[in-house]
Amino acid sequence: MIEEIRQKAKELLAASKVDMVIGYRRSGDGVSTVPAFIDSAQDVDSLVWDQNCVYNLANYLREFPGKKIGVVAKGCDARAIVVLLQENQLERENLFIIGVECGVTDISEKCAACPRTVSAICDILIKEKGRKSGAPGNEKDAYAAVEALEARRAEERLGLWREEFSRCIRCYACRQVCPMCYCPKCVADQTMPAWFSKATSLEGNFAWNVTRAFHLAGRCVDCGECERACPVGIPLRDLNKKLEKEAKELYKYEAGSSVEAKPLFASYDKDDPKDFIK
Amino acid sequence: MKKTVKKEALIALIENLMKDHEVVSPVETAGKGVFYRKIDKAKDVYLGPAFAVEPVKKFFLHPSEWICGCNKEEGTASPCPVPADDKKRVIFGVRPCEARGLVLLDKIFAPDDPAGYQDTSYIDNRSRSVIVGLACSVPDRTCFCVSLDGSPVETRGMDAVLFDMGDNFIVEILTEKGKSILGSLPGTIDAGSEKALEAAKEKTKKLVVKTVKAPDSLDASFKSDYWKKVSLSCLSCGVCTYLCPTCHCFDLVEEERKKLRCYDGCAFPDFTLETSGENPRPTKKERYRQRVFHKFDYFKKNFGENLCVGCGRCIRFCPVKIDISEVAAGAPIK
Amino acid sequence: MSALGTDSMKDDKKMAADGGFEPNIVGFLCNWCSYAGADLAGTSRMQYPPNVKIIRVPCSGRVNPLFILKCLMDGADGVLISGCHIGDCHYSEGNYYARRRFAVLKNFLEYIGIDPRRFQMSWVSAAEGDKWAKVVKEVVEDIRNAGPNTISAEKK
Amino acid sequence: MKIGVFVCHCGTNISHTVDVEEVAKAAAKLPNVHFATTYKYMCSSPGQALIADSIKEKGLDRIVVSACSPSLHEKTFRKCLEEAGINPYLVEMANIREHCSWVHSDRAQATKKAIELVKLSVAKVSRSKPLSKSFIPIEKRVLVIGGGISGIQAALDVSFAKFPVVMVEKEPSIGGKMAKFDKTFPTLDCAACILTPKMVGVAQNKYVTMHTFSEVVEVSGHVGDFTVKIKKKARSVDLKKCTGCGACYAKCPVKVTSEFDEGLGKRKAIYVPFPQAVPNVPVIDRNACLWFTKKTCGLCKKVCAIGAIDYDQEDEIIEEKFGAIIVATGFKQFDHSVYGEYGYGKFKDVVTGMHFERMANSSGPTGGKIVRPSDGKEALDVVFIQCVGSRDEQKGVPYCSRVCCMYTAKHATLLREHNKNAQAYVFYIDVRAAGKNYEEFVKKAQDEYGAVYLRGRVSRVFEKGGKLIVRGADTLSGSQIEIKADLVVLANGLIAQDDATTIAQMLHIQYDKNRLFTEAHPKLAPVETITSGIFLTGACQSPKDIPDTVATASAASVKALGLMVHDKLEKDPLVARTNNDLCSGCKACYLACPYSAIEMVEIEDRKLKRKRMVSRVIEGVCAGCGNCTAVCRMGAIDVEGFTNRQIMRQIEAL
Repeated sequence: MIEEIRQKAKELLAASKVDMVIGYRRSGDGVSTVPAFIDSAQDVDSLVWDQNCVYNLANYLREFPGKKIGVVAKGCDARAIVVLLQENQLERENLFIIGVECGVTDISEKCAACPRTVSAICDILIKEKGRKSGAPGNEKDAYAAVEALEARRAEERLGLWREEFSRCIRCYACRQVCPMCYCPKCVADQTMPAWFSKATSLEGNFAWNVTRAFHLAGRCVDCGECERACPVGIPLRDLNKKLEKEAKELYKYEAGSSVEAKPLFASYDKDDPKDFIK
Repeated sequence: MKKTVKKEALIALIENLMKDHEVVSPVETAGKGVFYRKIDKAKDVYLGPAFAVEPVKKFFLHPSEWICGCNKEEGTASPCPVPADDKKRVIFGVRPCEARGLVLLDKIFAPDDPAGYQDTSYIDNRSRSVIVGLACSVPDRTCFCVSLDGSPVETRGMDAVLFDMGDNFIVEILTEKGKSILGSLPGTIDAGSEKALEAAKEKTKKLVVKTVKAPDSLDASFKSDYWKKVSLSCLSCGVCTYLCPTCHCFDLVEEERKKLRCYDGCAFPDFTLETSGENPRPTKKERYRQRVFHKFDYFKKNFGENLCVGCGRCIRFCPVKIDISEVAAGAPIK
Repeated sequence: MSALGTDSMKDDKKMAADGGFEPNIVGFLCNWCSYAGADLAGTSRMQYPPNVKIIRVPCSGRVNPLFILKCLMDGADGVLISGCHIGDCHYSEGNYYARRRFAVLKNFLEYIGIDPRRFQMSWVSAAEGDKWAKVVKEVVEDIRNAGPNTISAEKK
Repeated sequence: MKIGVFVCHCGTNISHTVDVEEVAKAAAKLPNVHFATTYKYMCSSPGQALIADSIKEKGLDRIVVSACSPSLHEKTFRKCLEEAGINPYLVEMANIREHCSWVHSDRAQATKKAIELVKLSVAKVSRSKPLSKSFIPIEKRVLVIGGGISGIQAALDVSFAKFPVVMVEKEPSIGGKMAKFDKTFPTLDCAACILTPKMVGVAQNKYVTMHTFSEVVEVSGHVGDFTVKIKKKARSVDLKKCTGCGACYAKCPVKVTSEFDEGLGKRKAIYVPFPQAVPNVPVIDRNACLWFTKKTCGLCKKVCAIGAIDYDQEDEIIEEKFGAIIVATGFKQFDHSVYGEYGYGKFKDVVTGMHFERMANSSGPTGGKIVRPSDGKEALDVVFIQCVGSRDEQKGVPYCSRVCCMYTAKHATLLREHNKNAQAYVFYIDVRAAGKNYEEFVKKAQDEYGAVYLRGRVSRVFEKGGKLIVRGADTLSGSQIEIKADLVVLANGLIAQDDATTIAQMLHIQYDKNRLFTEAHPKLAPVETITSGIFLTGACQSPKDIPDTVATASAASVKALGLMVHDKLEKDPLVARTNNDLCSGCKACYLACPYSAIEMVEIEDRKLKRKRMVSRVIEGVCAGCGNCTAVCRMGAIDVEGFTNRQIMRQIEAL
């Protein structure tokens, strides 16, 4: 697979079809990978592809306005690109999406419950050799954690989240690592008004984590980067997945499936659920 | 003064200390790592090899603290400083790099020169705390204290230190404060143990494999495009600064008529944003360069030391695996 | 966090003279239907408990989810949003957006462990003074049963 | 900041349950409150004078009036502030009457709550900003889209007030569906007799400009200032030169099916759709004309003495400005081909109501005879089937088309009038005749014209021995019946035009699931749309008969004229506004605005040194609902009068 990725990258750069290819290269420790920003065909051979390629490279695309960018995109990265296109943050004609099909063998820990592994949108799809096309599908387990939590009593859930949020240090790595968190000034940083406390108090942390998740409702593509980036191990994905589940169950809405779709909260249906209203 | 102490004896001592002291120590949290906590059960104390995610810094420089306020209901604006917590505190399990971080922080918040800025909150926290260190036995592969004038078994900044010798701890009492807490522990040390300790120390030092050769001055590299290149993948988050034992930048915000001091970091775009909308460090390049310069250049020029103790946290926890040791060493100074 | 976090007024509000728990509830009412409905309840001299403090907004669609969060974090024991019935919105569709937004928020808050009774929604028209009185009675009773909001209680 | 709090006793309305002195005392202690007092009737002249004097004497710059509902006196106190010399938007009311003293009886509790409510208002006003009203200049011209009876009526009404009107009609002639009708219910006036004078009235009116054979292709702007592009399709005949002599179509050798006659008759390739057409100027059907298809013939050009034929004419797009738009695009007949059981298309003698109209019309294709299209013989037994497409959620539309019961009764009447021996049978579900003289009309069709009404659905129509056998249920007698018919007439419902959604999107108006345009409020704003300055009339909003259509046309005209008589429109400043620094250009507000009051524009970002997209509120269109603010994750868009800062401050105060 990596040969095909390199070849495509080389081709794109050599023909000046793109100004830069964003992919993965080996880090100094010789095992993990880091995002690679390649702007010349000679450097293409440093690109790598394996189970350590965890980053969502869609996160970097907004940083190069006006430039033509080639990007290596896993299924989740591609879904993120779809949302960014849907929300007017990228220009499709400036992107060359090198879709990569993540396989059963080359997935990292965060991908365990990923339902789809094929890029939703791409200009070329590079497949794993000797594997039948199509996703290995893991839909069944996707909401296991959410459902387990739903089954518990409210006070237990509150206690659990209270414990988790108490560790939050408000480093905002979850926000910065998220492709969808592109606001010019996050509500967490605003002071007029101050939407919630900046203190690492319980209310401050509660408000921040709830807000972050809620602002991703109908937008999160479940790439799992927030949870991976969180230094204190808050299960942020369990928050995101709950909202994903609500959007799916209540409104049949799935983030990252269509560029043309109206965003979840910028649309409505006359027959939306209404039982909760007095 | 050194003593060989049974682990159970230490637990018993902590149990006893908790009666009239606040006791803080690393605590293992299932699946999440090790965190410093104020403990209510002596058996929760974790003195194993794993490093705490957050450094001990947060007990001296709080992630967020109210520093003053004014009376809300009356509508009058009179400052009312927050009363400091003055309970005696013992912190166990502080690693050499973290303790050394405190020594560096002292230079800023509690300088020897009484005319210098004296941070009352920091000083209060320092003076009411006794630091019982824990020498490292299994350094992480991201640790590089040795190449920054440190060592996994050093004791600067500690009042006493524990060496894990398997079944026992060897306790070394370093200061009067340390003695007041651990002096009552029974036991002595024999020559054999003394020798074994020295051997263990040497062995541990060798286990720190990562090195960093930061140049004496980074001046020449300031304008280099190098900084742009190395900062491309930076996410502008606060992981490296918040988890750093020596980063100490903070922000002052007003919430409900009170002033809050909370951590801030040079990686955030808002850090240097001015009211006019102007930002002297507009891109990741300037911001990341600032961090490296502060650690390996500016601080050295002001205080004669690097502002980095080589704990490796920023490398371990960086979501995109930026390695400050590589970046500093690779800066083009010619 | 410290003594400053305590707001003496807030404590007083929680407890009535007889020591029973009196919930502090914030009501966001749309200007055209529910606010007018509450006005009608007044003109008709209907009696209901005084626990709901009304913040007037142009439309239920104006209510930012962060307002709800702010209320719950700042010490309110409950929040009620009330707007026009579906189809009656003065701005024709604001309440449709509100309905979707808050259906998700409500379920999410419940998932976080916040008692669902603390966040409620109702449609009350300008002609439904009686319904407004009934809604307030129900919501106050619900939240009284749910007890004081514990998240903000730790603010002290 | 110096806030003044004025607590009203309202006689004893407030003071009998709320200790107003206590409220004023508590208010005086609130942050930024400089002065607090009470008065018996704050809204009275002395009450207002008290406020005005306090503003002057104590230098107050913001006011809280703690009294009744703002819906009663907010305006009063705004005016009071303005007269006292401070911005009228720096007042907030605390509703301690309707929301407090009248609904609580415990004095201590009510007083406590009143203090809370005052706190809320003080908090809000402390974050208020001075606002000023804006004005939108009004272009004093009205566009009417559609030249049917509703468009005609609207144009005439507006022109009567001496404001210029432009009418755009896509067909070569105005007149619309009504021009095809023979008679109108319930009076049986001849449709042409009452319509033609109105058509001529439009043509001769110096305030009305007609663009026939034209379409609106683009609309931008907002109330008072719409810019509209109109495509004038190439007619191939010079409108100014043509005298309407008719020589051209007399000579034209090409005959094609006439749309106007619903396919029952023929027309030429150059034609006027019907004799009374306005303008009486022919148009060339370029798909049929030999000159355009084969470059031969050219007869029309030869016979035209004044040289009005212009083969080289091209489509032309003109751009005009309007202050208001009246949408009168009408309806389309339901396509009944989904009802296979009725045999339409299979049997020539199954026709629609519109066919019947043309046949009944003496200038129509059959010269006024009701015949069987298959053999031209006069139809004696005629079966009418109602609710074709209407009230049928599976195959048609869920709604009642409102006119079919009446036009079927009319047809049954006309049938007997045209032929004394003819017999009408009507299959109906319910007879809906809820207009003036309507029920009487239906009864007359039954009693005097002998129409047989059968309650039930037709299950099948088939041919047998040259006749159509209509098999159906008579649910009243509970029996299956079969009728031997010469002709079957289907009462097709009314549905939205094919291009209804395109038009709606162009105008930024809403449409429902049946693609009918949606009024701003079903009860209180039936001819307005949510886009201010655009009004609806006629069947494009829902099926209507002629009287209702004319009534809505006049209603829409009054609404448009209401704008025209002003030089500028006063705009409440309580509208949304975008903060470009915070806006990411994600379009959520743009998509969620019920009024399409938000546009996406490109700005030069000085900080980023590049161009980027942000949202911008079109003030003239914004109604201040604030939905945009709640969908904006970054709080970049805010609505004046109910800003995030104001509301967050209120929450903090509680």
